[in-house]
Amino acid sequence: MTEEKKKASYDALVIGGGIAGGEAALNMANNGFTVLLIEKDLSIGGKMIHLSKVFPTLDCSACITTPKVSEISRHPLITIYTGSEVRNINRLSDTLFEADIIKHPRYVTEEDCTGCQLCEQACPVVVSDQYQFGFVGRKAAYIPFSIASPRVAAIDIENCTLCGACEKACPTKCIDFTQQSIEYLVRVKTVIIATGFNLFDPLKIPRFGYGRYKNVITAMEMERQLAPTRPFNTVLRPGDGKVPDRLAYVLCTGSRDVTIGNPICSQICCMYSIKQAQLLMGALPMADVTIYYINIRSFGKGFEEFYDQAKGMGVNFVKGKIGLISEKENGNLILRYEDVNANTVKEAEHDLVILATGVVSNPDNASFFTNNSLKLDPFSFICQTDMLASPARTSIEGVFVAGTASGPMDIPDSILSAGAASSEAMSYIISKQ
Amino acid sequence: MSLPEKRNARILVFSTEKISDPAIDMAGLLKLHYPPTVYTIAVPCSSGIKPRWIIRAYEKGFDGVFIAADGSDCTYGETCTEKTGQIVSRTHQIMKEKKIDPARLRMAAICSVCSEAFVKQIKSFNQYLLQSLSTSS
Amino acid sequence: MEIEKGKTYKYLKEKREIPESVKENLKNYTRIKRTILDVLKEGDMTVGQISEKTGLPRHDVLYYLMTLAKYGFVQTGGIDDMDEYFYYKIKA
Amino acid sequence: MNSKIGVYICHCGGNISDYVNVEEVKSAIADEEGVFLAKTTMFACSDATQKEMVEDIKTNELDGLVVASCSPKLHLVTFRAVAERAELNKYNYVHANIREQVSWAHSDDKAGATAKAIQLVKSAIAKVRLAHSLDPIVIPSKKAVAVIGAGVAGMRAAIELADMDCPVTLIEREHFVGGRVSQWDILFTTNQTGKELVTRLYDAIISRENITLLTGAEVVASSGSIGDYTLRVKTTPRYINEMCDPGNLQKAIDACPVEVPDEFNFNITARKAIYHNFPSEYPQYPVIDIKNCTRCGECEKICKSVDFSQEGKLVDIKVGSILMATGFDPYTPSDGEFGYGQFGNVITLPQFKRLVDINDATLKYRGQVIKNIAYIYCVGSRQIEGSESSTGEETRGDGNIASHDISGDNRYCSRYCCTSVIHAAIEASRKFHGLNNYHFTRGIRTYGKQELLYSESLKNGDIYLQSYEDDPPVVYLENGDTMVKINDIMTGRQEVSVKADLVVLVTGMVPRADNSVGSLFKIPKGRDNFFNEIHMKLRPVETVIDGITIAGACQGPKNITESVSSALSAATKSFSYVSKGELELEPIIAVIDGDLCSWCGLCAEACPFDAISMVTKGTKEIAGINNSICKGCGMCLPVCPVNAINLTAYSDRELESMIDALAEQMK
Amino acid sequence: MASIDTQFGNDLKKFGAIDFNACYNCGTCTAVCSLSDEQNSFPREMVRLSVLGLRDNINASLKPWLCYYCGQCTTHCPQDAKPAELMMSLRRYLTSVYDWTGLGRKLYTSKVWEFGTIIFLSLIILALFVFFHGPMTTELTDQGGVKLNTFAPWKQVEIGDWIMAGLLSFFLLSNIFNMYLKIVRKERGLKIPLKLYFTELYYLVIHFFTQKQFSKCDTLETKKKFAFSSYWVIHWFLMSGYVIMFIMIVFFLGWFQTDNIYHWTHPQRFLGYYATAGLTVGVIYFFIARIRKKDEKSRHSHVTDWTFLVLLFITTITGILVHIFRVNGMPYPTYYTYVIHLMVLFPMLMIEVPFSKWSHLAYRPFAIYFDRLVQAAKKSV
Repeated sequence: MTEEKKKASYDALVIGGGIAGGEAALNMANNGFTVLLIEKDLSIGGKMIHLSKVFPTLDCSACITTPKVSEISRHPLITIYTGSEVRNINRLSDTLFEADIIKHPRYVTEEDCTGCQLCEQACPVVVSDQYQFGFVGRKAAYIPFSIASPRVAAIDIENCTLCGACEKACPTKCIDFTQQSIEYLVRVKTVIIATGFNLFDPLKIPRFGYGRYKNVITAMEMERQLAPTRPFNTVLRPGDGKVPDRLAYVLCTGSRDVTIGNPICSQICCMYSIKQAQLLMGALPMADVTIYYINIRSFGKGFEEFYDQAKGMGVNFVKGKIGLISEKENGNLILRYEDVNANTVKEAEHDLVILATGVVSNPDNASFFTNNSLKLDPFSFICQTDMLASPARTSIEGVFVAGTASGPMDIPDSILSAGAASSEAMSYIISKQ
Repeated sequence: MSLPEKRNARILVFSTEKISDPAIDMAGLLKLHYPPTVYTIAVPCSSGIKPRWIIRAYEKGFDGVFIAADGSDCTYGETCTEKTGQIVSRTHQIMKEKKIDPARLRMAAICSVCSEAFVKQIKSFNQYLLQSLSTSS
Repeated sequence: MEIEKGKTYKYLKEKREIPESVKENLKNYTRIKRTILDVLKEGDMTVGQISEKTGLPRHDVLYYLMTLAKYGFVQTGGIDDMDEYFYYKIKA
Repeated sequence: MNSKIGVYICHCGGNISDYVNVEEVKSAIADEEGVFLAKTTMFACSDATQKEMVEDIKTNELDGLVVASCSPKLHLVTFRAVAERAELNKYNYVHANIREQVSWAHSDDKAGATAKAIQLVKSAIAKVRLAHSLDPIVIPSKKAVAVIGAGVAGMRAAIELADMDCPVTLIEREHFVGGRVSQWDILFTTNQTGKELVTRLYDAIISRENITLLTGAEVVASSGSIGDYTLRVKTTPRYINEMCDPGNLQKAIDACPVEVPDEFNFNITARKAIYHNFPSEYPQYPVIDIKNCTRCGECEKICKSVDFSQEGKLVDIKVGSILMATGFDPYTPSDGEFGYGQFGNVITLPQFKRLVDINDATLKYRGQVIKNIAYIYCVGSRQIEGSESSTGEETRGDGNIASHDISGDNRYCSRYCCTSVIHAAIEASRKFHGLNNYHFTRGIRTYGKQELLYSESLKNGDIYLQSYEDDPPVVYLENGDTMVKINDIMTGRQEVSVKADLVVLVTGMVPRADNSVGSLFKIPKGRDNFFNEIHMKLRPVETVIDGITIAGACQGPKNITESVSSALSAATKSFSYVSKGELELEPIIAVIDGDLCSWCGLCAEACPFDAISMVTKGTKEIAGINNSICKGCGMCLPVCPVNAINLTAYSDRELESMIDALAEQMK
Repeated sequence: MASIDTQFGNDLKKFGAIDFNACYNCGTCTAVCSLSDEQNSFPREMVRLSVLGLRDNINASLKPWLCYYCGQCTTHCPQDAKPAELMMSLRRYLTSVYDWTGLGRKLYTSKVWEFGTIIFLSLIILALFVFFHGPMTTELTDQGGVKLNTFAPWKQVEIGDWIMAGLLSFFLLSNIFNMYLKIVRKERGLKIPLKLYFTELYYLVIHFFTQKQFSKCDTLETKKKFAFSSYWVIHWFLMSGYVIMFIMIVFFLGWFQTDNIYHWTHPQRFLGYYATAGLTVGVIYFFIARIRKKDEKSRHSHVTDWTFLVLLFITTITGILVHIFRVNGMPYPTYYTYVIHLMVLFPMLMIEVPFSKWSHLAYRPFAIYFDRLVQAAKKSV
């Protein structure tokens, strides 16, 4: 890396390469602005690229995401740093920010890697695959996942034994253990934060037994099982590989709940649970799927019809939140709940329980700015300071927010919000000129 | 029992550049094998395939033609599936007239990550073609 | 310092201590892989059967089986009479 | 016909060459017609090889390039760039995928893989032989956007476009801007009122020189396509020249003898034929409602700026793109639906909001003081088609029981109403003390942070009851009192009742009843009759009509924030159509053979984009392709009975030569 | 058809209910309750009835008496609607509903009435002693103890006890009869065979003495630590001490209020110590718990909770002091403390047993008994 490249200028810095950040970057680049896109993970595409199908149209998520992702990565005006983090952003003047960015070593020269996976075959180390939620293993030299972008190998240095097998196997000699972190000082006119959300950690609700009971999983874990690039090649319960036939969804896990500090509704869990239920009915025609809910929130375009469709397919909807989950010897689970319709407490046995975990804020949000403070809402989402007239505006002039960094949102709303953020960023740059 | 002359049927696949061709690519990526006598031509949209191209393939010696259609993911509009279906039925008509077994043309919607579905379809199509070839010869 | 391309691991090996846990993990995986493949030589088995033979917890058996399947050592066979558990076998 | 073709076959470091004998491939194709040079390379994509290719093309004056390597999804763009660097038109390059579709897919059969690779490369050579140089289609695009509808979405989009240095014409059918938002009092999440928000936006609009605001204006005709639309706009005069003295204006209004229901207040009050909606209404000139005016001349006597001589005008506006933000209508309950139009104290949510706004110390409706309010949810939303009154005993006959037959078929959820009514109830309770709010719901949907509002309302003591769609609440009369009863599922389906001074029907959003402008542009509608986007996630603000974007509630129910987000997105999209003053389109389009075509219209029917129309060529009527609309999908090709249509780069000759090449060894 | 009554909620707030309006009916509270079962599911139903103000349903419900306040429902309530505290206040409310005199309601909802009644009853005792006490002799018994029976002859005190016990029984039993009418007779058309009244009596007795339902009232946390709840052990200790003491005072006063000083293994002293220990440990435990507010069940205290604890505490302390002064031969302290003891004891019993907190000792087992009756009768039909 040469000195001058470490100091570069762009029109916009987009933090987060998920679907919102990508859309915002693309919008700006398509209108002639240069964009630097920073992604913490090894691949862009965010959470969406890992999903199975998306409601309410049931089109395949990867099919929507991958063309978009390749459009982003090929765009001449977009520069992407994956495996990189923004350490801080300093306002230099009214129209100029300076961002300190660190790119962590991948130990692979991205430009030379052809994605042939020979290093992966050669690597002897197997560790749990974070992209499959530990359902299978992966190598320490690996391509993150088959539709990753860039589709380039990386070395998991924490788990590497430095045996050199990958390096010997690599035909392009692109593996480079001498790589070190690179720091960039980048000057930009505007910043779009699209850092997305985290999923609620169900370990915080011990009475649901997540972590203790192997057959209690999160919906994101089920999402992987249903995706085309799934870990088991079919749906199996992780406790013992049984094909499940009585599945239960526990809605509002970590949402609408003051006891864990998140009183707001996550907005997406009802719909993704209904979607998964429909997909499960397709994948396991003999299975019963029950959704335990407080209120079904199918509010968006085509959502109510989608909910009706699930009812028509035989998905069982029970009004009542799950109170307790306990495990039987055979790995089945007993769910205790009040059937509000029947006005009585009941117990039901299921062989796989899926916790519909909610949306919580990404703690990175607050950490970027040194000489400006970014206002957050009580739930640590980024505060929209002029929510009605300028929904992407934040407490710092020239800094905009896109997607779920400002609160729970589904994919269409995230994309619209990214459109709003890029629009406001562009008009900001133009009007400041 | 004599060994059949060819072990696999020759199949021409019409794929679409944005949807089904990536799925066929991914089949390779996942090392899902299918007969190497399967050749792919990618076009923008499956509803733009002319019946004469398909007939040409039979005339030139292909045993089967498979249309890997866009299905509902088509970026050119919802009518794609319906129109591709019409092409298939029209071609079937011509095939009947030309005394070509209509079952030698198949179509299935292949989404951009439906690699397994593609391989499954091709394998079963290959089986069918081999069978019908051996019975007809 | 000029580092020979293709042998850069040696360079890092001098600078970086490999944690015991990483070495342990490698040994562990190699051992379990052998154990499971040995057991499967006796015939096709379900997760439960492998678990009984090896003493590994069922969820671990599933994890290793799926990993072995991913890297081409094992494949999924038929399903049992109750349509509950798949059999797994060594990949031909 | 290209005859100096260079072919490069990639080893991909073994990924290909381990299974495909690349040298065999090379020798097999080296003698193909037109092949000038054939090479194998370790990595075709490497910088060194790319430079080598450029050198080769330039020194040998190659006219065609074939690269056989990995999937074109990875490197099509790379090698197109190589061709362009060597000053070879990028469409003279053809890619053969021999990794994903050969070496990897057939790693179990090396001989088969090699054979397949040879055929694929030959087929690519066959195609490149026939390839032509193509240039992108460039059409001029006028840097101006028309925004139709000056509600909050339209106003916000107009401001955004103006700030991006793009001239905007903002066209509003009404005489006042602000749309629905101007009718609302305090808005959720900010403590701003709707009027304040509209005022802010209006001030922003008039301070921008590149926005032309037309009120009382309607688009009556449209022609052209993306980059070059012409809209014919008809304006209705206000009949007032300028603002007269406020005192005089009030006198003029008082003097007007005509009284008509005030639509601004959803007809719960009346207004005169000369009117404005509220004192700070924008534009601040009042207007004369000429349809209801009797021309008595009373106002003219008082206010000098009244001018009945004003006439409507027709203006033509030229723009490159159109942004539709025409909004929604609140659902109007049918007669007798939950007592609407049958009992005197049954009103809709919009009427209730106006009622709260216009009342001061005490909440009164038709002279009655209101204490107990029953809100009935999902009126006009989440309807099940054809489901009639489920409890047979209740008929409309005795007049004491409102039938609640749900005859509509708005199956969708209107999304905004739960939050809106809860917010209205909270605000009403804050303004008028001692109200009791009873919510007859179908399950509360205060999604996201709006949940906090529901919690607040519960803590305030509002009562929530719930039924399912098959057992809705019933409004009836008992001893002269209006009662609402429900089998509450949260109380074991016990039947409970409330005496209500006022029944508020929480009506949802429906598409605009008068949607002539949508029909004018032929914007497709979804199952719910709102305008339909191309793809909810990929292209959420674009319509299949190129150059026309949609924003706000004309696309489906949305709250203000969501409307504005979509308006800003649409503004970006519309801007990108016009920002460069021209549009570059892919040259892969349908081409008509004028000799064969005799215009049957089948191709025009098949085209999903309306790109084909009849043109006359000399004396003959033939099909004409609008190059700026055609997307090159090819849907028109197979329907032509005389095979008069071909797609550039996918012509019969090209396709058939490829098929022939693939089939070469079969006979 | 029932009519919604929002006033009920405001009324209930006077009995200590808070925040229950926040309930959004998810049912978590019912699901985490270890006492809730398919026949009797609570507390959500009670929260719901309270929000809607369906008095008739509430007045006829046994469910508040089946709850022993482990606090799990409140701990896990996602809306922080404090269902456990609502159940507690419903018990207070129902106590006042069963009480036909109307005094119960006044004592719960008005501090003036509560403290006025205590002072009034104390003054009666004081007056009785001022006018009728025996000689305040300083002469000691042979064993060196105070001659308490000279100052306050047990026969006369016993007469007072009997009058008090009669009053208590009258009020309590008539209230229980009122409860019976509201609950059992509410089931219109249900004929209860006379035999059942006797066969099901078993449940009344067993639940009165063991409070075994209470032992099942567990939090998820204590469940892990103990086989039964520690809270139940202490409460049972307190309850048994109280019952023993009550029986000794009312029925065996001559034996209990003796001038003799027995060896500590003598039943009179042993039982006395046991009862005192139960009362002391219990009272101090609950005092500390209510001050620390660490457990859910101790977090919210109605004014009557404190009054009761303070009265019980003073009674216990003065009782202990009377004993110490008496055996150590300190006549005047014995007499004065004795008077104070009765001045606190009398109002406490008069208020708490039929009209307030202590009535739950009777209402709970009766609730179970009535429930059994109704269930058994339904089964036999």
